[in-house]
Amino acid sequence: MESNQPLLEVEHLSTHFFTENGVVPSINDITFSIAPGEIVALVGESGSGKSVTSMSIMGLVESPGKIVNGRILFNNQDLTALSYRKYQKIRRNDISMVFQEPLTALNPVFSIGFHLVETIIVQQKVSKKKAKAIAFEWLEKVRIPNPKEVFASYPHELSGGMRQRVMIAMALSSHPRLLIADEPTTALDVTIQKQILDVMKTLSKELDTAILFITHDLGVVAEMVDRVMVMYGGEIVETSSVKQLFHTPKHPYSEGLLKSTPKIQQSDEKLDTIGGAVPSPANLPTGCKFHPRCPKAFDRCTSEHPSLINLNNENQVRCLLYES
Amino acid sequence: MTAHTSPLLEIKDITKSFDFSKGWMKKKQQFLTAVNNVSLTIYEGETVGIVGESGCGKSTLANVVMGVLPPDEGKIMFNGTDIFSLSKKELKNKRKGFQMVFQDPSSSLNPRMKVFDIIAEPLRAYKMAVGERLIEEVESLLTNVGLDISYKERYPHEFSGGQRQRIVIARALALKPKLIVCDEPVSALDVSIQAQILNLLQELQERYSLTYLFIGHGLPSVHYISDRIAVMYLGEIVEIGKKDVIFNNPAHPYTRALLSSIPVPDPDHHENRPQESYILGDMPNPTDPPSGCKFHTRCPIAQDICKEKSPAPASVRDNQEAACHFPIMEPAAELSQEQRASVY
Amino acid sequence: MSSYIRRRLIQLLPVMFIIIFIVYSLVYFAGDPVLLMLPENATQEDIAQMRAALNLDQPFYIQFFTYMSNVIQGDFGDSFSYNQPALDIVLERLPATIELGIASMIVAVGMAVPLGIWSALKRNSLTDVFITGGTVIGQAMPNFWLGIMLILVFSVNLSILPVSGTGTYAHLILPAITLGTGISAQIARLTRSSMLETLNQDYIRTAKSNGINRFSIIYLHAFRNSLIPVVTITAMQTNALIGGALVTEMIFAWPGLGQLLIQAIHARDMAIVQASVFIIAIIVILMNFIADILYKLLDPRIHLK
Amino acid sequence: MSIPEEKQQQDTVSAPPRLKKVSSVKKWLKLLLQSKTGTFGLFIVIFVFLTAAFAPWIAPHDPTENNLAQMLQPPFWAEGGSMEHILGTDNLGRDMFSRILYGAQVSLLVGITAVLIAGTIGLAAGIIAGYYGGFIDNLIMRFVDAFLAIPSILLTLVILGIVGPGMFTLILVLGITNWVNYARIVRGEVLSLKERDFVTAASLMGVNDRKIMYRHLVPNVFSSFIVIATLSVATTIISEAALSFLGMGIQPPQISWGGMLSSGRDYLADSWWVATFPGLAITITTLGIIFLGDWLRDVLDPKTNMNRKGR
Repeated sequence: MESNQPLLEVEHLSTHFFTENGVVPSINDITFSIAPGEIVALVGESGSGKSVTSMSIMGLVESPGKIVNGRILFNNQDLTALSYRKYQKIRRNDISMVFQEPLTALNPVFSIGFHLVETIIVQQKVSKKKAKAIAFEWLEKVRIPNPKEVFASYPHELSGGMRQRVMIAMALSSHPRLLIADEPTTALDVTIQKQILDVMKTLSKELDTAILFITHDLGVVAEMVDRVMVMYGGEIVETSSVKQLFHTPKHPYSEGLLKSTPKIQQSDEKLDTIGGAVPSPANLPTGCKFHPRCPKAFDRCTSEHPSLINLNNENQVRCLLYES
Repeated sequence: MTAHTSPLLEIKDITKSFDFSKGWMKKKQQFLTAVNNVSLTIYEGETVGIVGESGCGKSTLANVVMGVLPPDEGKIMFNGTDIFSLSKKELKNKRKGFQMVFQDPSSSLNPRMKVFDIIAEPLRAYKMAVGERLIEEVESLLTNVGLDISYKERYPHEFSGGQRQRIVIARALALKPKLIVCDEPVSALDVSIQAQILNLLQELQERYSLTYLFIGHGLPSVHYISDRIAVMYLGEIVEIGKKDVIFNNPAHPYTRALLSSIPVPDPDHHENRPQESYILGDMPNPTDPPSGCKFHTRCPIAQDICKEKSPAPASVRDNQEAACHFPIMEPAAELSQEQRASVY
Repeated sequence: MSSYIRRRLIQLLPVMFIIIFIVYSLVYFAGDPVLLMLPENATQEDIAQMRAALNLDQPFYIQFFTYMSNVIQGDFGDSFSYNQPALDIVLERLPATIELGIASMIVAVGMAVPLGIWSALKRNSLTDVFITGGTVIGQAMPNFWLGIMLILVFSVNLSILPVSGTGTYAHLILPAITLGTGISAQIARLTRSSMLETLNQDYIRTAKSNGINRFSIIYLHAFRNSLIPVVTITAMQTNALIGGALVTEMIFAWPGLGQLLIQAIHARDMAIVQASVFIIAIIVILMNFIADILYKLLDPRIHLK
Repeated sequence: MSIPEEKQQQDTVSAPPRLKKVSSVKKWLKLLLQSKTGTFGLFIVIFVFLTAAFAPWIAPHDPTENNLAQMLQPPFWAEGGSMEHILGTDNLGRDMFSRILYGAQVSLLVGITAVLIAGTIGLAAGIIAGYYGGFIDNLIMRFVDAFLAIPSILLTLVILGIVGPGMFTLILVLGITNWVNYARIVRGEVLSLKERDFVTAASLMGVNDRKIMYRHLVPNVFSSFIVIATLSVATTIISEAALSFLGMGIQPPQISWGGMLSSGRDYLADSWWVATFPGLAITITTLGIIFLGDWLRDVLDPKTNMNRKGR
């Protein structure tokens, strides 16, 4: 954490999908970095490109998708240039992922124990017996109350929260440097969400694992992370510390998103809304991607594409309003 | 908000179980009691929110209220009439008065029908308008939910989720109902779209003096739209009251835990907030619910009696009832350190 | 599990009832068998006596229930052309058909599963195009034509395999290929699509993201899952297999049930027709039943039901 | 193909400015031309249709005319063949080419009409069973099970053996014995449609059962239905040929490919063409239909079609 060397640096990353109906530019010119041990959120609505970003980092973008531009530096090693085999090594040891829907993310015909042991064996090259011991250790670490029972269960026999704990155990058992969590609690109830977030936070600190936390829920962001990147229409429109974002959002989209989230304190007054609809990545507007919905848009926004402007060290915004 | 005059909908002691019995001649009896002895009265012009986690029976309750599922016990009185005592034809007539908005707008619209036909369908079924009148009626409904009248010639797939939900709402309004049951109407939508739909529902309520039964799991949105809130846990209403009372002074430990679990979109809040109570563990298996108070397995303040005796709903304060042997009387903010520790 | 089997067996009772009903009505409406059974110079009296003896003067439902109770006791009546109980003749021919069926299934699965997996893994490549194209042609070809063409090439022109008959394994080759090809095409296509679908699942993504190597992903995770529909469909092809066996047996003069049945239809020997249809139905039902059980065994999600 | 983001919520489709009014024929044609096999299939099917329709004008000879002087002549490229009979002649000296042209009429007529009968019965049974459920469903499904247990070609064969062969009976019997597949698949679709909220919504809005089935269920099962129906034309043509081959289908002097094949069998040793060409005609026709059906499945299947992607 002390070293200034970032763990992950994404530079000008663009991933496009070449479908039968034309090219879908899912993400465009994404640049950001994550320091060791840091928890960073990637916030956006559906179609904003946040999942494609995570899949690109994992090297799991599949045909017809393709990384068309940019570099992904992990420990100064460019991941986009790696062979499948070398990527597998990175995925085994250094980067892990937790998915949104833990039911479909686990193979229905194998038991939880099989999943854990298989993963631990390939990751740590240990004997089956040792792997089993490690598996139990991890089931306890993710606070599963009855590890023996869970170990022998099949995925469909567990509750959503339990399954997600198992996923986390599988992802963290190799002590990865980076964990990508793609909406890990969206499918869960709030009381369970709280528990899962807690487990993730505690374990990340314990293992000094950085987390890229992908979500659409601003509440979760405020609770979990130090730094936020807001995505819209396949681009990062604002990067900021959590506090700054919540107190003084710069981009009109971030501002709108914050205001349209119902809070319990405010009562009967009307919610502010962002008009219009979330654009489909296949059908993005010209100029600033947000201009059709932006209350502050002016002439230039329709044609001119804003670049990411550095406001200060930790605050960047992609908006023509902040051009000096 | 209009004064709460007369009851519009009375849910009386509703119990609904599903049979999951196994084995030869159903040797192993197994029932899932989705809704257990629930009573709730909704007055004209108000919005009652029902919150609870998945599997708490809120959607089953909505289906019973709509007359889709017959209850095992209890009555649903709409405007003083028991809807399950009506004949099929009478029920059809009565149903003009209460309609439903579903969770997933892409599943509640027939992909093969144009928007016009979708909205016109109830009007045609009740022969309420034909020809020119029908067109006018549909167009005015579209305008009312904030859609352009030219959209009527399109198919549902041409719309975004928010717009589809507007079409669903327009269809529900077509029969000029008094009550609309909203079953998680915003949970399938994007964050920035949810607010639009919540505002629309509120506007329509004022304009047509509608009554809503609003079911949701997103607590902030339920809080935003409701006047009163009922909290459900494993098929029972554990607490009900005015929304601010429920949110500021929850008396049932489950409500309290639920509230403290909501992620608050405010980073300062997390710094200042003491480590508040939240419940450990999972929801028990609903086919084998705990004895006594169903929450006792996860309750931080449970005592022996909770395992044996099921608590009856009792008034805690004005406009607040809780089903708990040991309701917490102190406002959440005033809990002493020590009490907080015990709650945890 | 055992309760599931019991429940399924009970569900089969009405199905068996309907099958017996169909089998019986066919013959009822076929008209009076008595004239066929008696010599041409029989008197009216003889006919009436015979009819009474066979219960043919009773109303339909009584005849039907008599027939059903006989069937339950394994009595399908006597075949007039063989002068033996029909069931005995049918059971005598059954092993030959089963032998052909098993050989065809081995041919079918042996070709289909590897080809299906191969084309799924090489999706959109030239290999895939060839295999997929081949399976479509296999589906389009009528098997009786394929059989004749095989005879033309291997027996008539090359003279390496016998034209027809039984006895050696060589006799089995052509009929098995004939019958297996169409079924193999179906199974190969299903294997391919099932494999492709599985490879697209979230859990494959999880396995990749955990660094599991490609071999295990394909042969442990994907194959195990895509096997479930393949096994079911394979067992359910029994119906098609027996349908195809009718024709194949005729072409290759294979002395099985199919050949017997077609001869019986031509001779209007209804007792044999009824017994064969009934036995075939039982075999198909049995195979589907086994498919069902296998399905449950392979997919742990179903255990609970 | 999958775009991960798209999976989570289906709300990304923003309403585009009114879609350009493309005539649907043009749209379909464009979709068809994108698929090579689809185009190929359509080409074959149209070709066979034209052949059948114009057989009297194209055929160089009367297909039923015996000419024992010219029996078993090989096709023109083989030794002893002539352009007079480009595909040779059969055992009665009839022109193979003309007979194959006429045979297309029977195949298509039997294939399509039998599928229409079977499809209508199956669609109705499937919708009723799926929508009403309970006892009716149970009853229909037990009939489906029973029919599934008896291979349809066997049942057809037995019935034809009893009532006697002939084209009209053949069509009717093939229609009656093949309904189960439609019923099963349509029922399955209806069961999942019933879970969709729009069906519940319609009944809450007072739409009666008949209209729910007619307006909400039929249009939504129709795409799968049309796919099975198309593919069934191919299997029905094969069944017809098989039955005629066994002597229980189309009877001479009516011409059918299956019957031609059957008579060719006896001359296999020295006149290979008599059995080869009718089989080739069947294979090519069914191949075209299967290609067309597969293409329809790809276009209409909700799984591959973004527009109708349900949850």
